[in-house]
Amino acid sequence: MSTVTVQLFASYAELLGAPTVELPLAPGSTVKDLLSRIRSLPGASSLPNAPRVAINRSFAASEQIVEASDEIALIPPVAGG
Amino acid sequence: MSTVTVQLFASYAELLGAPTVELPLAPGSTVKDLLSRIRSLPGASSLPNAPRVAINRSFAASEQIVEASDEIALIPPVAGG
Amino acid sequence: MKRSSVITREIDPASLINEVVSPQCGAVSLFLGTVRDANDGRSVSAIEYSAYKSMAEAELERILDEAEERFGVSVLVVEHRIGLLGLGDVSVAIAAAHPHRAPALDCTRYVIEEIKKRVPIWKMEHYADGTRDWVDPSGAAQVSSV
Amino acid sequence: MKRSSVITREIDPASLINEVVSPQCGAVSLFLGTVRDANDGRSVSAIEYSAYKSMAEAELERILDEAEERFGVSVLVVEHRIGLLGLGDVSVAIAAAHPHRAPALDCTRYVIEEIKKRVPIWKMEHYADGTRDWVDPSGAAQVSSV
Repeated sequence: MSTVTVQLFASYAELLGAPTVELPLAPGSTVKDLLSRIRSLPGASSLPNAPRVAINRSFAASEQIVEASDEIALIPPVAGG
Repeated sequence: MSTVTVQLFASYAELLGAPTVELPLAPGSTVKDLLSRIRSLPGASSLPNAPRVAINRSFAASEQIVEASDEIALIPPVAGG
Repeated sequence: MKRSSVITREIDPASLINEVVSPQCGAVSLFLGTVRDANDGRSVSAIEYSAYKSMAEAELERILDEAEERFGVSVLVVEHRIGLLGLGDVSVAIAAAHPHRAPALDCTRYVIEEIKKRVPIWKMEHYADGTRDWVDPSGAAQVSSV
Repeated sequence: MKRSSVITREIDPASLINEVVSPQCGAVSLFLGTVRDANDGRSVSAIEYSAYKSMAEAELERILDEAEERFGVSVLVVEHRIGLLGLGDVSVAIAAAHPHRAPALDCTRYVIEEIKKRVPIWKMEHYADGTRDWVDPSGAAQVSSV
């Protein structure tokens, strides 16, 4: 069991009250597994059903395996431009 | 029978060797009539079959009647932009 | 605010942008036509633009009216330069602003396409080899020039 | 020459134009996004842009690569500003140059559409009545803010 840091931005950082959260990560965990762990955190119940996740600065599919060395972020609905 | 001045531009002015030509105009003449008169001028044989004509700064149809007071011009293929 | 003109001075794109930017519009689209160093495989050194100025301005005005009607764009400025232009010089500038991006982009494209079809402006290209020729994008018989 | 960046300083559209204009390209298309004074019927006083900067720059780079592949546009510059922007301020600028107009125009539109879909940048709108809110163009449940 290792630990990963998940970056939060904008409305999600506001919901969870912090710019990052630390989570335990079982070997072989997927993006989906990570999301269900996040959902159990205080404030996370207002997250949408399937928030977008980025691994190493690219959007990740829900079945993608998460490594302890990955840069992980939750991406709220974007509004650039 | 009155006289009208036809403005020529760019390649057409070069073909006919002048920026304007004067033509006699019978009452009731159309754009088409005017064009066949123009075609008899020296240098005009190289004009395309149906060059565009502008009457009073708008493109004109070949059946449009030409008045002596009209501002008349032959419009070579445009190349603005 | 709509405005179009055929001018002989240099076009300043920045001033056109300033003219159309406003807090009411979230999107600005600018198109610039510039003098290219090659055309149809020939090396171009300069382009001389001429116009039937009064009709060109009338036709531009009609195009802007159509653009406003089609796309709801009422903040729209067009300048077309004539005279002898060097490589890279701006020959035409179209600036459109709208609260939303799609109408601004659509409008800009419409205006440049219509200009190319029907505004009485002509170019004589000067080539690197010293020759020159009228440009005829319609593909009609080229009238050869000096 | 392709370049994109997420910056905090003011965007200068004229310098972007100068960066892309060249005698090899006959067409330049510039798109600007600016801060609008109203959104969804609410009166806006300012917008605060924030970003996941490293990913936003990576995503912009991918978009420019796609644009080059699709439209053959290799002269393409994008700047997105973050921080607190006032009304009329330029938030994003896209400048594309190409020998011909259609690819330049298509490319600009592609880039702005893709930015809006997938570059991790967010805006918090500040309203005239003192409230503020995250903008969610996806239409997902709005997270109400202070």
